Amino acid sequence: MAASTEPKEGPNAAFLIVKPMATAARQFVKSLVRPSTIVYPFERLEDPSFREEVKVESGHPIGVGPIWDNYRGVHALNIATCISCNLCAFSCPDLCIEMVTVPGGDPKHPKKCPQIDYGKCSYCGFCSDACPEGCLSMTTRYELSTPNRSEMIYSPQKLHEVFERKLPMNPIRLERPENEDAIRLDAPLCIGCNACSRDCPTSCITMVDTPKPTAKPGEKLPRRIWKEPVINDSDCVRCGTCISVCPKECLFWGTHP
Amino acid sequence: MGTDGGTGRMTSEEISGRLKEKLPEAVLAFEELPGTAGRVRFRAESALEVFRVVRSDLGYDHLSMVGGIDWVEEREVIYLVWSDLRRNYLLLSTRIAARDAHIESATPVWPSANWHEREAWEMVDIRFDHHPDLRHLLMPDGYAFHPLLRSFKLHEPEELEVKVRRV
Amino acid sequence: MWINMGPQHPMTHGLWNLRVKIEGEIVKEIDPEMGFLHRGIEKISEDRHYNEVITLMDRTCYVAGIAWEHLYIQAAEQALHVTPPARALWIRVLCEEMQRIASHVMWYAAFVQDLGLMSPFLYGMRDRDLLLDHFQSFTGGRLTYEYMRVGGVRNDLPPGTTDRMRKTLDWLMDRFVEYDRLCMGSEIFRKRCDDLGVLKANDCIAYGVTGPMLRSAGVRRDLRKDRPYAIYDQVDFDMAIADSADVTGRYLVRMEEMRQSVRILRQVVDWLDKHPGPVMAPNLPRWLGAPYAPVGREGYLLKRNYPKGVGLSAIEEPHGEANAYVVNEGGEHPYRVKFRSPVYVNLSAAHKYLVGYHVADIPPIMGSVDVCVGEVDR
Amino acid sequence: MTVQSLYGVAALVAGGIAYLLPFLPPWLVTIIADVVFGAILLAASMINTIVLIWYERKLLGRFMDRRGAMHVGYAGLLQNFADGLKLFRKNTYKPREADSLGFYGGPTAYMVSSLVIFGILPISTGWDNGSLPLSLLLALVIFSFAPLFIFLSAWSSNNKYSLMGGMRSAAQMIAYEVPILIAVVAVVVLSGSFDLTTIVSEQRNYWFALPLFLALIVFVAGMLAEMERIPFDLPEAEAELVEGWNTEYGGMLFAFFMLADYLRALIGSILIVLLFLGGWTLPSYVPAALTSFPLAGIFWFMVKTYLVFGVFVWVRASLPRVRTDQLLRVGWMRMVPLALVSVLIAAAVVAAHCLPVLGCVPGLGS
Amino acid sequence: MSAPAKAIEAPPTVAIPSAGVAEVTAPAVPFLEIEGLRSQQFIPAAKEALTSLLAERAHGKLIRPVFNWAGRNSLFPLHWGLACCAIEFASAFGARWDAERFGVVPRSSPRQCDLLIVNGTVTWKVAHKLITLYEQMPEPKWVIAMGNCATGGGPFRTAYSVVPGVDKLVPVDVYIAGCPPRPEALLDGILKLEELIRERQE
Repeated sequence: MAASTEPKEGPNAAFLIVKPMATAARQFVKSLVRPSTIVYPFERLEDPSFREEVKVESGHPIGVGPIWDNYRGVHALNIATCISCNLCAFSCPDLCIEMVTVPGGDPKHPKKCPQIDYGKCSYCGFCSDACPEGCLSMTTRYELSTPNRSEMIYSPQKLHEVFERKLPMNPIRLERPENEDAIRLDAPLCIGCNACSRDCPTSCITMVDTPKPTAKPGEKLPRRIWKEPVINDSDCVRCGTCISVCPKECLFWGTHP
Repeated sequence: MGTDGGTGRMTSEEISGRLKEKLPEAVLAFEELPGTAGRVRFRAESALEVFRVVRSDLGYDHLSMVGGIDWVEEREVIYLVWSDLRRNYLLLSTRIAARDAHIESATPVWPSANWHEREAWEMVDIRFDHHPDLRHLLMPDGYAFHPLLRSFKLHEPEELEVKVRRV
Repeated sequence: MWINMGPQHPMTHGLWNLRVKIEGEIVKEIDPEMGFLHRGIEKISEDRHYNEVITLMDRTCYVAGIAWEHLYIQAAEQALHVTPPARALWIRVLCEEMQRIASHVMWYAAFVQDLGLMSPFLYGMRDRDLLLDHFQSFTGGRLTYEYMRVGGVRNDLPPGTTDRMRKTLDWLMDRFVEYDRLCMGSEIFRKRCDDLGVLKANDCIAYGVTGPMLRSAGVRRDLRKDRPYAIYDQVDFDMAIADSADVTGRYLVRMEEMRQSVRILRQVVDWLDKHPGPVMAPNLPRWLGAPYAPVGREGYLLKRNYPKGVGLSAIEEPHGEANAYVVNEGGEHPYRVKFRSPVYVNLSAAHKYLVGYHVADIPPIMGSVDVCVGEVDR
Repeated sequence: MTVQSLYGVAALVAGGIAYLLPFLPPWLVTIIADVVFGAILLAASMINTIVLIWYERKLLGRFMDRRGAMHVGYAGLLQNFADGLKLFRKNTYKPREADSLGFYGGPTAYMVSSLVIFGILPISTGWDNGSLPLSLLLALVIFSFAPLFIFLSAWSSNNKYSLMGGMRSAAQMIAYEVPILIAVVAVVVLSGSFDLTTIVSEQRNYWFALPLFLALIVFVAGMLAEMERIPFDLPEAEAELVEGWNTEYGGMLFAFFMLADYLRALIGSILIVLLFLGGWTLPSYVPAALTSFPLAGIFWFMVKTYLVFGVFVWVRASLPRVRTDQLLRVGWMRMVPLALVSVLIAAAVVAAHCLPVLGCVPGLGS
Repeated sequence: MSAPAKAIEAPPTVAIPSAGVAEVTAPAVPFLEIEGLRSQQFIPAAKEALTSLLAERAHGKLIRPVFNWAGRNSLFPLHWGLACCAIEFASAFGARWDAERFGVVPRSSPRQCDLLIVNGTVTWKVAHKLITLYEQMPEPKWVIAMGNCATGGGPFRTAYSVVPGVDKLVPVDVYIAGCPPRPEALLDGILKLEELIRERQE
């Protein structure tokens, strides 16, 4: 069952070196026509001319087809559609994303968009996978050298500039799973404080009135606002902001009904 | 996961039976572990006997890895062994008290345990008695900490200060 | 006279130090010094979600990144009681075999350069780039793929990948002939490599040496055959064995492994063409983050009481047998991740196959071991 | 003394000499002419060497399926000038424990000994700087000085790798010098002279490479070892001895080593052309148009030299490096017998010429 | 054989020697046009060249740009592989990208290098060796931090053994982001460094 590892090319010539020299000479003749080098600053692999099938016959193994669409390079951020949900920052394994305030939000709830430190980013693409609105995605741009360390920190505006340059973006976007966990309410704990509804980036939480129970004799009703959040699961992006702002820890992840 | 039908293969029951028979006191338990023949929990004091039996009687002649796990109060040492005869893995594990954790070295039985035990000593602070060369392997000499202990916490480094190169 | 070969030395192919005691040109004693690239990957893994560890796996062994992803993912899935769909398994095998060829070609390039012959380095890097192009076309990375997830793989192959792959495989088979002509057809190469760095079978087993080094000593052990993981029991291939236990034997085993990998890849590509399907397990718990990246507030998992588990996986990595041991204590992060690197063990037996040879033989012998320091130091 | 004043002094001296030339005594004019000739030779050999490096880089690039230097100057022609100028400007460190005399003297002597040979080699008819009766021997003798200087500089730089490289350089010398000399004996037997000019002119009817093919092979292999090129570049084996004997050298001293290496490669190619490939002549039966244009001798000489060097590059692109003991074994067990056989062949050819029946073989001496 | 046949009108300031002129024989240098050098235009031309060369600005305008051009077009990086980026570093010298096109040739000895490409994670264990290597390189020298590990520790910066950024150890001229950067990105960084060297000459 073991494969034969007998040398397929034995040294046949008495004087030694004919085969390797013939091989090198064949390569020499091949590459006289066109070596497989890409003259980089002038030719680029992402150019359309390299988007061909591998040219086995001519001996130039350059390019194996449309390889570039999926490449993970610099991010592009569409500030206009960003909902400040923080999901990118939470999903970053390298903690290179910081949410910074950008103009456009109201003073009470400032709009926050990701600022990415490319000195830390490992280009894993988890953030763009996590982005519920598709506003953060990865382009194929890779030239990022700079003499200044501080220039490697891309502010949201700079990321938006990348977006406006209409670079090719990763085409493969992941679908939302069918049965997704959703946020549920532990109703007896709720005090109706409106924090979740106020901070929800997609405004999918509405506060509805709950009937105030009548107090039994001797029982003291809790001091609370008699409202409860109702979460619209189809609009919810599952960012968990409401859970983190809830003062009573009454929101939690539950399974889909 | 291993396929059956080869010669010289033993089921997990046979292995556990053989172990119990040979080492009635040293072996504490024999558990199922998917992907292996099983997981043998043994008493740390009789480690060397267990190794000898596993190697020569059961035929597990290849030591894959030695690892240490810190369970705060006690530390676990795992030995993953493979038998060319049986074509499966066997996991040996033992627990020792975290205070002055030490166990007999497996190098007399499996020479390949050398570096594994050096690493386990410097990472999880388990001393291996009679180890031929117990010194630092991955960290510099004199490194005082044992990083893979649970009490050793990682933290973000302080902000970089970027020097300007003189022109 | 003691010489330090490393950490900056062309022989090392990485960051380690081989201290050699020589008399004349003969090696008398050696003492490898490791740890110059110790990045604490096992420790950082304890601070990360299960899927986030994958980004570290690519960087653990940078010449065989996706093989290490495969290794970790298998252990993590076992620890988390997740079963991936069949198509994901086949795609993983596709990745691993491509990575095996890429790694071996990289090895070939570096190894022959150690002998003073430079053009194979260029040929090897050129042909490896083709495979990396394929990787880039469906994973999005050249070296660090971040492709596998707990429960499957991130995305399916884009259309046309399999056809392009077939062409590339044909091209590669022609190149393997060329490689052999440059090396096995050269008398100088044979003179340099025959009976060099001999490590006999019993020493291999005693010191835990695995992979092509073990198979070149005539021991028939290949985890893909002996303990078939993923779908290796459904593909047809042979184990590459040599008897000489020397550098030439390792060369021959690796070349044959590349041919066998091409054979596996052809079957895998045919299978993938015929069997479309999901590549991600359904009904994954959300905190596992599939297909989303891991998302969670600290501690929300604690309310959920996820079942504990232990995962152990073993794969035949390009360098040898690798093991991963993942302990799931019900938290969001793995409690402990432990890896066994094949090169680490192969290096620890270095005194067995280096002492007694010339100084000029150190580079080819160490080259034939195929050192990847990233996975040694982790 | 600043750089500017140096320019001034140089220009003044040059102008003055040119002005005074008609009025100088003849011996002085001869000396000046020699110096000028030497300077031109120096410049020519340097430029040739640098072009040779470019040629190797481009050729090696194509052997390796890439392009080689191409962005500095047209097709990278200025690349090596940039390298040289950069090395000229770089600092030169001397390790603290290094021996000053050897550290600085070694590379300089290596360079000078390589340059001196150019004064001996004839280039074309009338370009021979006076034919010396033993110019072949002299060239070979000077050529084989180099391991001494290599060892000197290697030992003085106080580095273990350098020392090992120097030791290897000295040790491998005995492997190749003997076969080279025996191969040369074959040429001498056939041509009847130690004078390179005569050897070339003896090849006017056929090249010595035809009868002495074995000697050519031995000589090429020996020259590869002499120039320390792959497959015999043990002293600077990059894989095990970081950079071999020039590990501690940087800046201009390193440039000396690089230049001298390629000077020696050039000399080796020239020697092969002179001894075996007819030098600047073409066989007498080729059309006259090929040899009658101006500077035809130099043209063909350069073409042959560069082609021979191309073979060296080809070998470098396709063969790995041997080991020291293997080089010794190759030298003594293969090259020496081959060279001896070729001496016998040469003797047989000369004897055949002496026989009255075969006396009509053209071109066999006079 | 031709003696200085033409009478030469010497400048009046130089006295003409009275004897021995006719006996001077030209040396056997067939290709040296001595006659041309003797022309009267030579002296003024040499004077002019002298004055322009002697001028203070000549050094800055002629010499320094030439050396700067040479320095930036022949950057020899140190052949040193640290981690993942070393593989892409090697790819950049492979057939497809071929960094030698720009005159970038790796050398193994730090004495012969002028560019230290830190291509990977720097641990505290190797830090002092990196500094030693940097100090062994002769001036002028440059440092490129390739990849995120060299820039700021990358994904491993929280680890106990990793230097968070090589700029804590040696001065860095160009940072290349990427994990690892593509070979093109490395070439782009080297071209950036060449631009930087050109700017720094003033």
